[in-house]
Amino acid sequence: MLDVTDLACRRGDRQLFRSLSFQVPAQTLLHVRGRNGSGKTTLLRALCGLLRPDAGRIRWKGKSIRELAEDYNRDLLYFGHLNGIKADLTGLENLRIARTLDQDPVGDDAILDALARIGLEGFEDLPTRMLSQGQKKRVALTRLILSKAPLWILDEPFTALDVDAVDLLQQLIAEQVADGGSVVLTTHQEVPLTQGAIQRLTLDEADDETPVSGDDPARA
Amino acid sequence: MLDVTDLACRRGDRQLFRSLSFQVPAQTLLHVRGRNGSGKTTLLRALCGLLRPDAGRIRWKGKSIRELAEDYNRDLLYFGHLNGIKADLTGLENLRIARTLDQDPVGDDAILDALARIGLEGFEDLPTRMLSQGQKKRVALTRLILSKAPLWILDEPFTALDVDAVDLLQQLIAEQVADGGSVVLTTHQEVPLTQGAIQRLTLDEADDETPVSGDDPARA
Amino acid sequence: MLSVFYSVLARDILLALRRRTDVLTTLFFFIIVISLFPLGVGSEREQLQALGPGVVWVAALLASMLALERLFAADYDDGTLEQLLLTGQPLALLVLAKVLAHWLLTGLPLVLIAPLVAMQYHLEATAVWVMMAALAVGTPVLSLIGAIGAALTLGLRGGGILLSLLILPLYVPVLVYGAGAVTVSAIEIADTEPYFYLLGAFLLGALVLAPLAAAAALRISLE
Amino acid sequence: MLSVFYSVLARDILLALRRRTDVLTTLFFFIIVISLFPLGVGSEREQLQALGPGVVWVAALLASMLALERLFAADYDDGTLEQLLLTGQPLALLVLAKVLAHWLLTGLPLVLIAPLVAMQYHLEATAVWVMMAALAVGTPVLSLIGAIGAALTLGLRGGGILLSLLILPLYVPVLVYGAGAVTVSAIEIADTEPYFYLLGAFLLGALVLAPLAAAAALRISLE
Amino acid sequence: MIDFLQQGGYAGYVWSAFGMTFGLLLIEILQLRSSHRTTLTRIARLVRLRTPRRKPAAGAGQDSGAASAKP
Amino acid sequence: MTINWFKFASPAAFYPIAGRLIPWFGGIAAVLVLIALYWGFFETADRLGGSNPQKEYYRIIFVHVPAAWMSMWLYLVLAGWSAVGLVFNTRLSFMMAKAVAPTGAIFTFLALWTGALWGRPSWGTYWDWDPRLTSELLLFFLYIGYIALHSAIDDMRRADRAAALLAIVGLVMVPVIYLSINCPDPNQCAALHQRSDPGSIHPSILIPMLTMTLGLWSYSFAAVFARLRNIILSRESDNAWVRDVVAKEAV
Ligand code: HEM
Ligand SMILES: Nc1ncnc2c1ncn2[C@@H]1O[C@H](COP(=O)(O)OP(=O)(O)OP(=O)(O)O)[C@@H](O)[C@H]1O
Ligand SMILES: Nc1ncnc2c1ncn2[C@@H]1O[C@H](COP(=O)(O)OP(=O)(O)OP(=O)(O)O)[C@@H](O)[C@H]1O
Ligand SMILES: [Mg+2]
Ligand SMILES: [Mg+2]
Repeated sequence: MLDVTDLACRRGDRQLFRSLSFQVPAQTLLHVRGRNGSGKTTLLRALCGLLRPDAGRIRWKGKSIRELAEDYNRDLLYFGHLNGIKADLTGLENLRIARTLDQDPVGDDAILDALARIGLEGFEDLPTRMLSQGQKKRVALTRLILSKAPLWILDEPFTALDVDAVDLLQQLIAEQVADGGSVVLTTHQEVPLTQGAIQRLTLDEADDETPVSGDDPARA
Repeated sequence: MLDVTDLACRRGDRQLFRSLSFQVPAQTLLHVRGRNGSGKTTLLRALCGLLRPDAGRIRWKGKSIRELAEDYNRDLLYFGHLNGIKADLTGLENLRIARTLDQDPVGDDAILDALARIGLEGFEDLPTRMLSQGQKKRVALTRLILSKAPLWILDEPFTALDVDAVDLLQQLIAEQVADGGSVVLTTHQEVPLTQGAIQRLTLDEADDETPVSGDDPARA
Repeated sequence: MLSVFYSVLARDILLALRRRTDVLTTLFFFIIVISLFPLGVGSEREQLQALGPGVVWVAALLASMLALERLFAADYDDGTLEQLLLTGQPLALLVLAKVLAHWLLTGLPLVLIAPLVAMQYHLEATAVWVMMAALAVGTPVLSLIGAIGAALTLGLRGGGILLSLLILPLYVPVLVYGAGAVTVSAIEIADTEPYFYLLGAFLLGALVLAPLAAAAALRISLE
Repeated sequence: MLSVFYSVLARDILLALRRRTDVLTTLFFFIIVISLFPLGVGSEREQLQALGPGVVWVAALLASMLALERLFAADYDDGTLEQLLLTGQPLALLVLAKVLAHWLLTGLPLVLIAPLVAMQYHLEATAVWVMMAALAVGTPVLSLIGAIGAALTLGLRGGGILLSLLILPLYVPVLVYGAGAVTVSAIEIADTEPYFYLLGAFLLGALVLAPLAAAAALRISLE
Repeated sequence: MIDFLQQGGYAGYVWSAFGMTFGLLLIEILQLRSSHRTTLTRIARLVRLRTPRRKPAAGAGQDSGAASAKP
Repeated sequence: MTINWFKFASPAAFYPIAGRLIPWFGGIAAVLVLIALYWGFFETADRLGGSNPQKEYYRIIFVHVPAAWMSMWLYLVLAGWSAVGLVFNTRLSFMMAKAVAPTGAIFTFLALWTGALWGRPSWGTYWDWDPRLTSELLLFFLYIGYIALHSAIDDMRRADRAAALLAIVGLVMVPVIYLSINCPDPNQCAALHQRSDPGSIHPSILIPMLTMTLGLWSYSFAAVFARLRNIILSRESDNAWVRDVVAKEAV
């Protein structure tokens, strides 16, 4: 369970948000929304610990993520604007390494199955450099299939994907939530969820004075 | 009017499409569709002359684009997966240079107006490096507002944009078509068009033997 | 035509001034490489005098080559190069503008700083003048030839070092005559003219051919 | 822990082998830089002998530095570095693995090729052995120190040349003692020991401190 | 014979020159042969992989392929 | 030779032709090399007198000079096919250029290696910055540059064209490079000119040397064709005719 109190971030000389407090319990999806440039990516990177916020605390299972450091990272799967795959390695190799680094190696069969599920059958042996925009994204998303991390933080995971892949990804997110995990994601699309709770958080820079809107939980 | 006959392209050792023939007359939008990796980007780059197809001819106003060379480029506006803006320059500077290179310089006022229209008021003087993903895309899209090119080739222009920006872009495309221009675009979304013709072209790699499907024009 | 040439030139200079450190860094690299040698070789006056011209030229070669790596790469990464290719202008002209901007920002400073580093090697005043003149004629050739290599290695992993592999052998003539002119000037004066004729001929040849070759290379690399 | 170390090591070596030329390119860069000097300086035997150790070391410095530029940059550009930071492993360990892979691929070949290039400078057999030993101890220090610079300049435009500015001054001690050992060995034998003690001390110090510093630098650069 | 092998005391130079020459050429020949064989087997494997894969791919592709049904 | 190469410009047509030619060239090469070796070792004097006395080590000439000549000739071939490829956009020319490069690099290396081994007894040093040696070294770098660039790019078409352009740029530069190191001081260029006309060499040396050159030339044909066949196979692997070939040859 992720617990954020009084978070504030500024980039350049703009205050993006402040006094932001919310919680993401298990079995919950937090959908962060907002216009382009409202600070979604900034918030997500702060939640991962990649960016140090100006104020506020972020706690995971009751402990500050700064203190948890590597222990927090083990519980976390972050998916950013960049895919995080090596263009010179094949999809299979990329995923094999990703699993080893998470200290949870799985067999090649499991990886191949996952790649097939995401629609990359026949492309497992190509360096990812040779894949199209959307196929690269799919390779990166295969990490979601293999992951056991309880917390997923996904920054616009739907871009560049075709309709099939979008469906599959929505399904994966729903499974993660159903299995007791938490997901924080940004997207400009809607995310249907059949089980568990969707919270929405809207970052709105329009009025500078009032604190940014809080959570409005909504059962799906 | 863009006229494509018998086009064939292969990347790596896969034949992406062949015997592809279609035309894009004035006042027409061609929506290229297909799964991830079906060759949409490849086709668009070939149409721009950036990539030499394996076979087939591409003609613009009756002449081969290879022969027209720079004259064709002047009639063309291409918008690829990359934004094509310099991160170290401000939006204003970026657009000023783009206009000069197209040998059609416009005053700063016109550029500022265009930037305001696309929702970047207040951000004109920031190096684009300091903008969010979606804001960068918007800077690049401002070129569409300023452009007089009769042919637009747009590769997934809708990604990373929020709802407002998507609306605006759809409107720009509609205007271009209404004004007698042609647009070729790929996207996984639908493109409503109030005037002019939408053609759809689906690239489908499934069956290797039969030539890729032709055009199925459809009035909107 | 000229407005486009000028616009690309202005753009590249503006970009460099946005990141002023870049310009200084090439300069410092040049100075540091030159200063490293006496540390590795020892500091006997005569030996240093004999080494001076060669070392300065090799350092100029390396500095120019290092800076070249970014000549097109930055534009390639952010997609502006694609846009340049599609501008409806002769690409060779745009390349020439970019190379000129590049030389003004990295080559020219080397020429101007040369007297300072020459001091470290106890070179005579005449030798210093000859060196500056030789650098002024030679470094544009380096930039022009290098542009071809930069265009060919665009977007390749380990591009920087591959570039040097391709380009350094081609730099040899400039190195030989550039350093030769300075060495000769130290012995007997007035005989450096043939060197300058040759360097000048290289410059002319490179001015005509290199932009065309680099433009062709760019088209190939972007395919 | 060790499995992760090993996995990163294997990954980087695999990546390099995917592009086998990369490894060779560093090597050839080294050879070319060394071959350029006689062309600029002239080819008198004694002068070359005096020059040899210095040139070899400066070339090793440059080769190592150039290759270092890509040490983290490639991972940064494609987002895998972000993922490495979030792996739940001590970052310094991962850095050490990356540096080790880097040295095996770029430093070690230099050590092995050294005799060949020494020939071009007419060095004696003992001097060649001393040079190989000195390179074997010295080049890992270069890689380790360079890693800090590479981490600091990550994602900066003109990173390559800024890196050299930061790093080359730090390389000076290695250069001085490395080249010194070779020069001394040519004069009177058996006196090279102190040089090696010092180089060894540098290596130990760098092994302990550099990964920590580089890890900290990475966190800063990614913020 | 010994005389011949010694080449007037320059055996080292002469034989390493000739040895390297014909050794390298031999290596090139062997390398060309083996790469011819590996190319053949690789392509043979590719062909074999492609032909039977058609069937299962069509079958397995049914569920994922149905979603992307042709218009 | 007025063969219309365009007729054979299709890889599919050239593959079997090359296959039939290889044994011939290989056989001729073997015969010529053996003759040259026999002649060189048993039918020539052990010592050379004259203005430039040499002992047995001069026999290195029988591999050194042919290797040096082949290295230069093959670079011309490489650049030539590259130019043809760029101008006419024929796939086979690029493959030809690519096939030539490794053999050329090997001969260049051999010229350097044998030259060094000759230099030690003759000049007392393995290496000197003599213009000829230096230009041979630079030629080696050009070959390596071509190969490195080609293999650094994995899009075949881009690799072919980029490397071809590099080869042509190198060809333009070679005379300039040669001029500059052959006469580093333009004031007294003529004085430094090297004497080297084959006519001054005794026939009993010249003949095996030329025989060896022909042998290695023939060998180059065989090696280049063999490599070309491999390249054709792997590049055309999804064509029907390749499958037939594979089915036949891979028994
Ligand atoms: C461009 C490449 C080269 C060519 C065409 C070439 C050609 C020749 C020829 C024709 C000779 C016969 C003697 C003469 O005419 O002087 C010769 C001699 C010789 N070459 Fe080369 N060579 C080349 C490169 C090299 C290299 C790279 C080396 C050494 C590393 C070398 C070392 C020698 C030596 C030591 C001799 C004997 C000279 C003497 O003592 O008379 N050559 N070469
Ligand atoms: N540089 C390359 N080298 C080899 N093959 C490539 C290269 N780039 C793309 N391909 C192949 O070409 C095919 C088509 O790629 P392309 O980028 O045109 O697809 P796309 O339709 O734009 O897909 P997306 O919707 O994911 O953007 C892909 O299957 C990919 O495997
Ligand atoms: N490196 C930076 N330096 C300074 N300001 C920055 C930087 N990166 C982003 N910003 C500013 O921070 C704001 C928020 O950026 P962020 O990337 O978080 O937006 P976002 O909500 O993710 O937008 P998008 O939907 O476009 O991805 C932007 O307005 C931008 O101006
Ligand atoms: Mg964002
Ligand atoms: Mg695409």
